[in-house]
Amino acid sequence: MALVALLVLLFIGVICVPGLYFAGAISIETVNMLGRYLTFAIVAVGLDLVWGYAGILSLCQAFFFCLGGYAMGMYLAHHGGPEGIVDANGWKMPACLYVVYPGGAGQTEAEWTVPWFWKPFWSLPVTMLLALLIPGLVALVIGFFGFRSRVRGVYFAILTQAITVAAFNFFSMNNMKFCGTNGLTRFDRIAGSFQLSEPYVKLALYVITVLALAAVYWGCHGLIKSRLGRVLVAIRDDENTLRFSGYRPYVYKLFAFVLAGMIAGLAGMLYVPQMGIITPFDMEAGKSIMIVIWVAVGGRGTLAGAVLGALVVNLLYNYFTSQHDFGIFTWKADYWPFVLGGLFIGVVLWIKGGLMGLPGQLMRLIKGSGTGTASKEN
Amino acid sequence: MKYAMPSCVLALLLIGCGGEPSKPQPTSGQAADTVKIGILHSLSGTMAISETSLRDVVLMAAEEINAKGGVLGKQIEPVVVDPASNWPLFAEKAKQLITQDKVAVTFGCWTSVSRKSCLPVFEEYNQLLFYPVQYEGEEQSLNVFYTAASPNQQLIPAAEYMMGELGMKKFYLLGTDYVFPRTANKVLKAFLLTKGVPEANIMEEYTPFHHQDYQTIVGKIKKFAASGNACVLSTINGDSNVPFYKEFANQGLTSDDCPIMAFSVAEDELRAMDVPPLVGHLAAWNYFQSVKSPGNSTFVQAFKSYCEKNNLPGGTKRVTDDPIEAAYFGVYVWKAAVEKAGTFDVDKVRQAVYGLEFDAPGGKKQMHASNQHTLKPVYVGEIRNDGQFKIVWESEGLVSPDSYSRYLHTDGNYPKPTGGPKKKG
Amino acid sequence: MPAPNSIKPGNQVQFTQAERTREYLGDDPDQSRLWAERYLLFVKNLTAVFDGFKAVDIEALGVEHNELRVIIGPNGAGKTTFCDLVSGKTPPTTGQVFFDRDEITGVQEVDIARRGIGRKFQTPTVFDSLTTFENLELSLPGRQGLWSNLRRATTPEEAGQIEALLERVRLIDERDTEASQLSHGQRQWLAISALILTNPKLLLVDEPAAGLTDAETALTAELLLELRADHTLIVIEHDMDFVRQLNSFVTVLNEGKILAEGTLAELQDNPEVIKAYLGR
Amino acid sequence: MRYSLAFFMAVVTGWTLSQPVAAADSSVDKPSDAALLEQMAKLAGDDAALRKQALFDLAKSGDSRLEAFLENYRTGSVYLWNDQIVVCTETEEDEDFNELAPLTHPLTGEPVLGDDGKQAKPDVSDLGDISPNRDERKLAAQGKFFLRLLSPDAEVRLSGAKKCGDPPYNIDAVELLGEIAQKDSDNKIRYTARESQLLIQLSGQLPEQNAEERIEAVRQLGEIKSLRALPRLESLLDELESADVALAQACGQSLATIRAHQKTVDRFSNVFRGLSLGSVLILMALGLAITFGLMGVINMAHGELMMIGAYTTYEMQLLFNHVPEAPQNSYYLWALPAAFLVAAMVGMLMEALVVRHLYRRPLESLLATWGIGLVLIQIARIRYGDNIGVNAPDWARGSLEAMQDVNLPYARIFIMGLCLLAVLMVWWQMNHTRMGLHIRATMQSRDMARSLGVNTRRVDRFTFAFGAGLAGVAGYAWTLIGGVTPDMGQTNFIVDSFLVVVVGGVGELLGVVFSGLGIGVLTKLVEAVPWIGTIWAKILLLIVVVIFIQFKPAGLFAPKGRLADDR
Repeated sequence: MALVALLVLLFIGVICVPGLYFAGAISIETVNMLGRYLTFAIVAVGLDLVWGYAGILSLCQAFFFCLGGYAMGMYLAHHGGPEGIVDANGWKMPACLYVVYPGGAGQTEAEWTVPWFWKPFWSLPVTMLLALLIPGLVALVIGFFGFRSRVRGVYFAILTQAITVAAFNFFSMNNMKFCGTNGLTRFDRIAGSFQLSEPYVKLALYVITVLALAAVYWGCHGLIKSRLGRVLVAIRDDENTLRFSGYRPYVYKLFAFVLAGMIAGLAGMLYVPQMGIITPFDMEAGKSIMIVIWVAVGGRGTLAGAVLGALVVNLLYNYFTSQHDFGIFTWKADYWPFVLGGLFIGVVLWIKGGLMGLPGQLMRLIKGSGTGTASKEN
Repeated sequence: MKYAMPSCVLALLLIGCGGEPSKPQPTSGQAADTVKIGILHSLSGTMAISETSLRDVVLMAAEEINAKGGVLGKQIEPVVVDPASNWPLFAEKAKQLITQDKVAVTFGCWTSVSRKSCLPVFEEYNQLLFYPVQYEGEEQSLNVFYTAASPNQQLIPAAEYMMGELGMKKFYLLGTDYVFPRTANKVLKAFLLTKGVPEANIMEEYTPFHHQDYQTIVGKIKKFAASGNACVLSTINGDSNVPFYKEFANQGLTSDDCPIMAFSVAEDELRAMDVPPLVGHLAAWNYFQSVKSPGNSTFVQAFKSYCEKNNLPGGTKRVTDDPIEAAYFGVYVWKAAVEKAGTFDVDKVRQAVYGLEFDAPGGKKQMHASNQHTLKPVYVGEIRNDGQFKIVWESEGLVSPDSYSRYLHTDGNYPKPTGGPKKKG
Repeated sequence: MPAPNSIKPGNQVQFTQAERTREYLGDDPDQSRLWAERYLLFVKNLTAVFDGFKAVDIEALGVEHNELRVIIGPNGAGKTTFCDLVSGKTPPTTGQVFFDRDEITGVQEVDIARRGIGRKFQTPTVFDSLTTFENLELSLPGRQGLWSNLRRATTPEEAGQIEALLERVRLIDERDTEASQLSHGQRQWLAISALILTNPKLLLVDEPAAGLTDAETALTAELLLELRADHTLIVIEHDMDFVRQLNSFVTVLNEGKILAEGTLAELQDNPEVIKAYLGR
Repeated sequence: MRYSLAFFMAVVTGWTLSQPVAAADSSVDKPSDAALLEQMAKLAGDDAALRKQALFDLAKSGDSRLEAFLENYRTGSVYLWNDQIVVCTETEEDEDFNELAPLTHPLTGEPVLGDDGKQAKPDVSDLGDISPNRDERKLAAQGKFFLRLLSPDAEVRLSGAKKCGDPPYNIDAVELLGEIAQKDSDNKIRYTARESQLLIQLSGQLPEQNAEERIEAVRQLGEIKSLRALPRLESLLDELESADVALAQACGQSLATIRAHQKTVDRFSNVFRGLSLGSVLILMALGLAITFGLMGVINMAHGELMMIGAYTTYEMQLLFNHVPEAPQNSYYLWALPAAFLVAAMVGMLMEALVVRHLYRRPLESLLATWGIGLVLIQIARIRYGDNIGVNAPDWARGSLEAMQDVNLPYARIFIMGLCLLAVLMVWWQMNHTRMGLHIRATMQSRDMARSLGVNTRRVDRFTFAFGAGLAGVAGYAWTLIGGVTPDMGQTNFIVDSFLVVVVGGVGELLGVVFSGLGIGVLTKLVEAVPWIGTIWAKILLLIVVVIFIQFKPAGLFAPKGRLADDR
């Protein structure tokens, strides 16, 4: 089943979509957009691992995503934008940093220097490593303290949300030299001389994303099918009992949480070169909730559901935020909340197990035994 | 009946997946007798508060132009999208407008970050964006025309007014912590220092986005203003303004005690406020609804009746303000440039815009000959009881825009403009 | 004083409550050490207070190696709380718990479990989303660490061990059924099986017969008696028939205190016990 | 002439001339209207000195109608028309786009009649421009404040008393201020007038003022603990350095007194601000404590229910036709039950259509209620747009001076009271009514309650509606201090509300009260530290909350004992 899903993903992702592109049926921007949505799918898979399987509702996945994204963004900002701007020490000044440089009034440009924490992100391998390590490390710290003191359920959700809000405020500050609210932008090329605006680079990034998603998917699948996966499910079902069986649930939770954090970092790292900008708003409180919603819509506790949910919700969001003329009536762009809001309500009320539960639901409907499926009347 | 809702949801899903958003448009936007223009303003989310009015006024301008025969004989067909105050979505929608809808030009954005987000798209495809909101400057892209103020067209005159006319000696620079206030205050501080205001008389304070509790800050301002010659230069953004002004009035401070000069509060924002306690506070803009000029009252009336006719919220109570005017005349600038160039070709239109003189609702204005910005008059207005501004000062003639502030780049080295025609194929 | 290793199953020297208390409460460290060797589990001065309410107040209680101890008592007598205190779920307000020669007061429940105290809860706690087999997989001894779970799948020997146990508790047909689909009795057995599989030194079994049919109850009793051969058990029970089947030394708790101890036959004539059970 | 030209000279150019100032006795001989108009006419003259003289005379006339005139003059709305001084504040446009100026009388403000007996509306170009130069504008402003001293309206008088003592100092007002400081019926005005008088003396701009008098002023300012004197004394001390030892010493002493007073004021204000923020937080969280804490529904639409309360208040304002010019203050009282009921009704609908299916699936309630929130926001946006203003009732404007220099805004006091009331109501509802008993029973064990004959469906619906109604009340109160936008819930409330409830301990009313107050007071105390500021205060507070949850993983008032794991 999972293998089938993986093959479908690879078939559509690596063969169909590029095929359609080369056949001229879809534009490179569509491919690029799909690439971005697939990075969302990667985060969703990570969240599904911790939430769907281990039952940890984390509201800081968007933060981890941004950590990976910022790492990549700093690399790209280093190598993009107008050339020739260097700081007093001869280090190349990233354009976005130059524009919002928070030097005090009267300070001359000669005093504007690239901060030390930007410098490791000059090299791509180091950046890629850090884009995984930093979210992992942050997740480790959050998880260590959170799980040790047995913060659970909604409490953990609120704790992580508080951290995300704090991080948002932190990254928004000009003084922190992360380019403030304008974020990192003005990217140009990646890995030496590949121009990000070139179609073949976009296509390559897309294919890399598909492969990364496939790898993450397969890795998580393997994990879930292993004994460890069953321990995670047991933690979700009843953490206490597990503890009386001699397990230390926090070790497992920590493992899953750090892994999910790194997966989110990977997604962010792949997202930024395809998007062209990363801002603190990508880690607003609402964004993390959206990730939870993708998973829930697709079907919590199924990895394929996470992928599906992320894609469906984002495609719908993209589609309905434009104006459409259907002949009979004109769809106005600002009516999109009705569709998405309706979708969220509908999935919860009528489709048990999200979109992944839909086929089963339909089967039951056809068989005629599907009355009162999801909603237990009180 | 029982399955009506699930099937509706299913149907929606099918529409969503079936109508693959990026399938190529068979017909080009400039076919036959219409020309498409993109409108890229948030209609939902936090920025909708400001941006919906801009969509309305651009649609109105398009309607007016169509009624008079269109541009180069073509009717304008506006394409409205909703980037939903979501910055990445701005870039996405910009791509969609350019590559799918093949618009000839785009009008849009409010926040700097939204502009920064879609700027690479406009540069990559060498398309034009008309940006109608005052911002922090420090940018000059050949693919953007900035129809609102650069910092020297708003901040400096306002600070001069506070020092000269009102004899203020102490300045409380208060803003929301994002790039415009930070840069604006940097410019202001540099300016004030050159004018001999001692550093101790300048306070700088920032609040997070959507900050709502201004008790402590107003308390600080009260202390600061006890000397009787202090003012606030406010770059507070969006929904934080209401609680700030309310708290200011409630703690017993008036414009006599400590006037607030705002750079982000215009008539439209005043509609959301309890105005009587605010009378006498100030704002600096390049246009007020109360500006006396030949075209203004027609414009104001037209906007009100447009809102009424289209059942937009507010109806005839709607007001015009600086960004609304800038968004409105942006459409006309584009039209004039297209007609001057005789083509929709972006590179030719761009050349035609340079130095273009035109009549805006607020009077005669001119596009800068090279730096993408607009020459505009500067006004200082005092809030009146009816939510309008009484103009108490105006610049002599048009003020020329600086894309890069001379107060920040003391060595006079400005970066080169970005974007523009593609060098290769 | 008999040497600890001379103690054989079924060869316990039963003390009266008064004797026990006197012996334990001495503060002599040597004495304590000796008692720790004699008893697998003993507690002294143990209290648990919730919002001023004393749920448990036991001066002293000891369970010897390979003993099967039954604790009975009316509702709210503190039986389950006693289990909580021993298994580390709730930290005691005062007092000490010794297990297998070491003090385990304040030790985390995981570590207590790893030292060899297994526990079955009052309501059978099984992992609903896992199958019967998977539930038991988690209880395999020595497989609680993260690495051992990551590195190795369940070995065929381990699987065989599980299947043998399933056979014995008549759950083999439900091997791949999700636990949420099992009947109440099956869940009880699954929980007991999981407990057995971990092979602990001391089993705390909280109401194993609740909700079982007579036949199932009998099997459970049989199972527990079998376990007595190489484990120590504390069984908390309500069902007097079941207690009778176990035929073991009984402690009666009431209002958190030890009311009486002895064989069931002795206790049935104890007026205080009768009062506690009936006089409510 | 009882006043001298020195007034302007002092104001405009600093002190040069000197002349003793006669006692201000304004009420005796007010100049006639004709005399005033004559003075006004001089403003159109060419002689700058005469114009100043005229302005000066007008200011000294003591006629409070002139305040409006001077303001119009200052902002350039005064014109010469047919040798007559007229005022035109707003021009009109006729069909031919001619700009016409409806004229009003400079003193009375009544329309100036033209030949046809209607209000004269000459073309703008026919008006003679007499707009003032910068010095004259300043002088007009000064004159305006001086006139205010003579106003019958206490508030206007107060503002005049205050402004006369601010730079550029209105030295000619010293005598009049002294008189007001003695005689005025209003305590506050007397204090302010005295303060201003002393401040003018302190400024050193008074003619013929000896050093002792200045020292005396410094001493007295310390005595009355004048906060307005604080920055001026500080800068004076800086200027003096070691020039004038006696004055510097006096300054030092007064500064010490005033700073001590400032400290008290700060401490008191900070605590009040904290309590006030705390009550806002409690109000925000109270409804959520019921829908989430008690019922376990992760109600992401909680903020939108508050939004509905706020919009209901707006609707009530429209219904009662309340506008600042013609206040209908009672609307605000009626809006309270309205906000509660409307929000409760929306809550009831939510419960009946969606939430009731989700009691056993709390995490999915997050998804559904987020969807409901999205829909509610966009409905409000399409119906109302983003920019609507709720005008506070008159009694919620301004502030109460609880002690010298400590101003407690009425709006905040009202909200604190409302918060107290709401908490008491919830407590009563939960603990002293039959419904409350049923609610508690249902929430603890739905099945058990049902078997005891409780109609749990009804209880659920009621409970959810009650929580929603409380959210509506919070939104209603919010209109006094904050803005009303469709997405106010998502941007401002939802994170904070959950934070308060979770820190307090889910399901504990008392916990919400304590955590709300705790977070409020802590925020304000941290914010007040000069080197921290608002943003770091917010970040620090979140960190404190995170650490707090470390030590109290189940909140302030966590359930204990065996119950603890049931959640």
